[in-house]
Amino acid sequence: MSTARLPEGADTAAEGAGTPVSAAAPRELLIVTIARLLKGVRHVAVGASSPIPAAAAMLLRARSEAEGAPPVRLSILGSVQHNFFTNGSGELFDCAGQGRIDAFFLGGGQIDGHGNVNLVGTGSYPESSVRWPGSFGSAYLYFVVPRVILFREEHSRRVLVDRVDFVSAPGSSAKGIYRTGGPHALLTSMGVFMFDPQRACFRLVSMHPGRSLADLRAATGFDFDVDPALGETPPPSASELALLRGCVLTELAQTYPDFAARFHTDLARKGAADPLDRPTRSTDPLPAPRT
Amino acid sequence: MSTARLPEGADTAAEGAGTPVSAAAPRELLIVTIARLLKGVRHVAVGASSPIPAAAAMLLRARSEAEGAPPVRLSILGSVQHNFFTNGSGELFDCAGQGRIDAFFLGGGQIDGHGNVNLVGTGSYPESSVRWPGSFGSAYLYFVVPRVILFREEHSRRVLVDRVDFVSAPGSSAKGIYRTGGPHALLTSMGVFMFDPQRACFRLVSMHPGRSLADLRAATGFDFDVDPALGETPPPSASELALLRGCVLTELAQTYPDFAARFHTDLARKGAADPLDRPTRSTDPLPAPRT
Amino acid sequence: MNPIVSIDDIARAIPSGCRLALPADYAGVAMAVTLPLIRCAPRDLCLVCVPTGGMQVDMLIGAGLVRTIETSAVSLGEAGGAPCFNRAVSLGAIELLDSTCPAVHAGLTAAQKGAPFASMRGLIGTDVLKHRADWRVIDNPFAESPDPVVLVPAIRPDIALLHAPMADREGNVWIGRRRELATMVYASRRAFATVERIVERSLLSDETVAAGVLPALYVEGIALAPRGALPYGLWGEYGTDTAELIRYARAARTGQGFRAYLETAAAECATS
Amino acid sequence: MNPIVSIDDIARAIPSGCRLALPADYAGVAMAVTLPLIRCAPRDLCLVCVPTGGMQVDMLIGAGLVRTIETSAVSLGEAGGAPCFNRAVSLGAIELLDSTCPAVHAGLTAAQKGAPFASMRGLIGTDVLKHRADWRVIDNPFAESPDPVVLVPAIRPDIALLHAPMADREGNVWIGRRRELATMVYASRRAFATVERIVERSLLSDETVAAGVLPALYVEGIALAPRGALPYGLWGEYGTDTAELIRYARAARTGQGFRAYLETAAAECATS
Repeated sequence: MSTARLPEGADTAAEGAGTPVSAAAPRELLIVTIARLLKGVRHVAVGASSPIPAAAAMLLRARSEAEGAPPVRLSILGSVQHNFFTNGSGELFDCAGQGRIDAFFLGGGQIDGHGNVNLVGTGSYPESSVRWPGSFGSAYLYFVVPRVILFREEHSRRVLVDRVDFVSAPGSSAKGIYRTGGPHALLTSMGVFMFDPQRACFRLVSMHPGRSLADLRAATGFDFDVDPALGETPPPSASELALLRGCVLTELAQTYPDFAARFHTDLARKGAADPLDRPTRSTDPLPAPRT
Repeated sequence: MSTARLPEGADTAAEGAGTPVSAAAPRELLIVTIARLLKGVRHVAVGASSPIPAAAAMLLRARSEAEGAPPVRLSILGSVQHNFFTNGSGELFDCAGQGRIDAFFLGGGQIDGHGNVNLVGTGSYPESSVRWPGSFGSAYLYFVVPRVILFREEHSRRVLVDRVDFVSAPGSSAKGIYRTGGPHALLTSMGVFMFDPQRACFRLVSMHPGRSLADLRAATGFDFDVDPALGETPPPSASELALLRGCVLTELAQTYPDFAARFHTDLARKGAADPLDRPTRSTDPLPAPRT
Repeated sequence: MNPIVSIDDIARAIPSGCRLALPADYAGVAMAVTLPLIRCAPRDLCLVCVPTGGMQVDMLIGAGLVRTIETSAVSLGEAGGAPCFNRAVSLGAIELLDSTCPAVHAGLTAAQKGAPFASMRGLIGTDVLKHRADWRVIDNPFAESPDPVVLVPAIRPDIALLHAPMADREGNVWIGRRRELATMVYASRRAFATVERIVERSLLSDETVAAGVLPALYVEGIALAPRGALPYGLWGEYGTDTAELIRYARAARTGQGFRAYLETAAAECATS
Repeated sequence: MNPIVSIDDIARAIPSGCRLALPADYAGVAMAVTLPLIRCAPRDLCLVCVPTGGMQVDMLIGAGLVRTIETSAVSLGEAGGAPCFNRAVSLGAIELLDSTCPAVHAGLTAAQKGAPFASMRGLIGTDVLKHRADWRVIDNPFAESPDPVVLVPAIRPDIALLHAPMADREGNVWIGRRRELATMVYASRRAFATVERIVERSLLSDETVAAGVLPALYVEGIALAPRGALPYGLWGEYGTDTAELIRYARAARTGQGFRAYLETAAAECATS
């Protein structure tokens, strides 16, 4: 896992050349990048308010189906369409504890260089200066889901800190602590980091188009390794974009109608301001597990 | 509890004198006696193969209803009509652990003078010389149901032993052991004993018609105290018999059709041989919790 | 005994100092009881959120009824942070028992089973654990090498309060797939429910329906409260009124705004 | 992937040494798999009865397939004791893990929750506990005075096998109120079910039905087996054939009788 690289798209842009598609929007890059990070998983769980991870999982599933690969199961908490659970809101955690969930997403009001996540608040505890909702299921899921993807669009020193003020969930654990899961990668609006559980630190493996290493260092509050093969985050292939803008968007609209509508609008007015840079409310460290 | 006496019927035989009823059969005496032992309980659970305790609980409920007393809830395991559980066979035990079950019944291949119950087998363990089904839920329920009534029709030195060969459930526990329940009384075809949890022994409080203290001592493998007020087990009152042979028997037939039919037959040929003395199969220490 | 009572009866049944279990925003919140409860004004409530809290919790905190809160999170979801909760936290006005969802479920399940505690993986090394003096870490007695494991004590609320689609006249409540409500109620000493409708036929008379029923055995009182979860939604019945949540979130940014919201809501309630 | 398989596929999926969870006689026993499984003849099965065993367990023991059995009881109910079980016990031919119903449920629930163990009241002072070297007694770390409490390790069967009224083509199985089947399956690594019928519409498409569904997520293969629980009954479908249980009980009193019963049953099975 320590030598894991961001997998590139299995197909290339040339492959789908017959289908004329417009250039990828930043949000599409995020979705496609997450789908690649999920490659090989069989069961992904996604929070109720996490349309981008959900879209990525749907894309992964659509690709697997198209390739005849083993099916990917997607559980979207709070969805009716994608809710395979019948035992209340505890079932997600039970299922994860049984080893039946391969991937999950966590956000975080703060994420530090050791992969620690803070969903509780800043400053002292309990009288936090800024209080966020709380740890949700992170203090458990981070330990038992093999591939937790940290996803936070805002890439700033406010979010990516040297040390979190409160550890909702630690990035790594001492030897002898029961742990079958943990952080796999960190994806932001600027780039992709892979997590090295042995050394408990991040390694920058790719930057999104237009970002420089200097930009990333300036916006990151923690030290990180740089992959020798650091390059640009591979863009979506034509076939990925076709699936995403086609059946995935249709499917997404059933669960996240507002998000899908905005997505459509953004596609219509290509070249609009990068939507990834919108500030995120400090009280809402989504995507967090909303269960 | 140590001074508990077998409660007598609240009404007397004279009370229902207007209703001509035939003399009580031995089985009716058992049912009525159990109903009296249950007086005041709000929720009784009864095993699937325990028609006599079920009839007693139905009688208690019918009386409570007639008297406008608080309702009595009866859960018959395995019944559809009387099954208020919707969470599988574990719910009975959960419910008992929550303190929501006031009374339950246990049989036992062996019962000893300290209230210990053996549902597993005789001789050494694990290679029992006679093996019974197993402890069922007794190793838990005996600890958490306040009023467990030991009910075994066979009254012999084979069943009522000095020391059980295997303790499925102990009659009493050392101080400091969590215990909110335990044996309340022991009812057989010969008489009624109350259990003294402080002294962990039985006290004979009444003998069924035609039984002498010498009979009981001869048939009992353990020492027991004798209540100063030892007398005959109070016979069913006319009103009890009327309820029992009326609405209770009708209700009973829905869950235990075979038993109710035999009951009817026995009523028809009054004065037949005492059905309480039929030998019980050694492999079937019913009524045990069948869950 | 007739289990059908009024909403006010339920509110009055919740005493000061009560350890009160409340469902998450998606799981059937008895919102209709919130204003009557604030009117009754019990003090020192100890809330148990199953496993998270929302507007109801925020309102009870805003009204000054809450002493402690055990929860995995409190938020208004799409409408943002919970303003009264956040204010109370920063002022130190409530005692926080910050938890994590499966620990709440584990504690309730232990109570359901009459067990003193549950063991649970995860948590080691978190500040969640660090601040829970009421939890314990032991060395797993089944492991051959050192293996620290967290023990969470049984959570035994005094009262559970929920909203569900329907109940029958015997007191059975249909909760469908929302089985965390059953766990919450099993674990609690008493339970009250508001429902969209009361049906005449026993919900246990049909095996298909029965599978989703919380039996009357556990439920002390049921009140009719059509659309009683609003502004939250109720599965299969109606959606969340997000606009109202946002309206609340804005109003409750200040204590004064919160009180004005309450007064308006109470007035609307009185005239409707 | 198509989850619909044959009864023989299920029998073949159960390997030697498998820790196999089986439901109690009233809860949906996949009797139709019993003869095919005996034909496949895996060895050293470690049975987990949830929480008691009956004819299926007795037959597997009689056929010599069983090494250990964890159970609260084994009996044929109204038909009396379980003859092959009793014989094997007296010969010391199987290893006994005598339990009590709620301990089986507690162990399975711990596995369901990914917890290493469950705490449980009762048991102290019983010979059940005395003979369970795999259980532990600790002093309750939450109590102020000495308070011994039993810890039961998680029970994690390799395979769970059950019979249910229906399944859909996605692999969802309807179990209704028999939720111990869900716990059994959650706790197990793999699960197979036989069913009375396969329905075309997704069982999750209707919320009322969905409340009683064991999701496809947990179920690896489903085989059609109408009246597949016989001679046991299936709730809402058919009753127990007690006469057949009694016929079996009589036949199996001797090893020879048991083998003759098996041969006759196999022959009947082949011609039907």
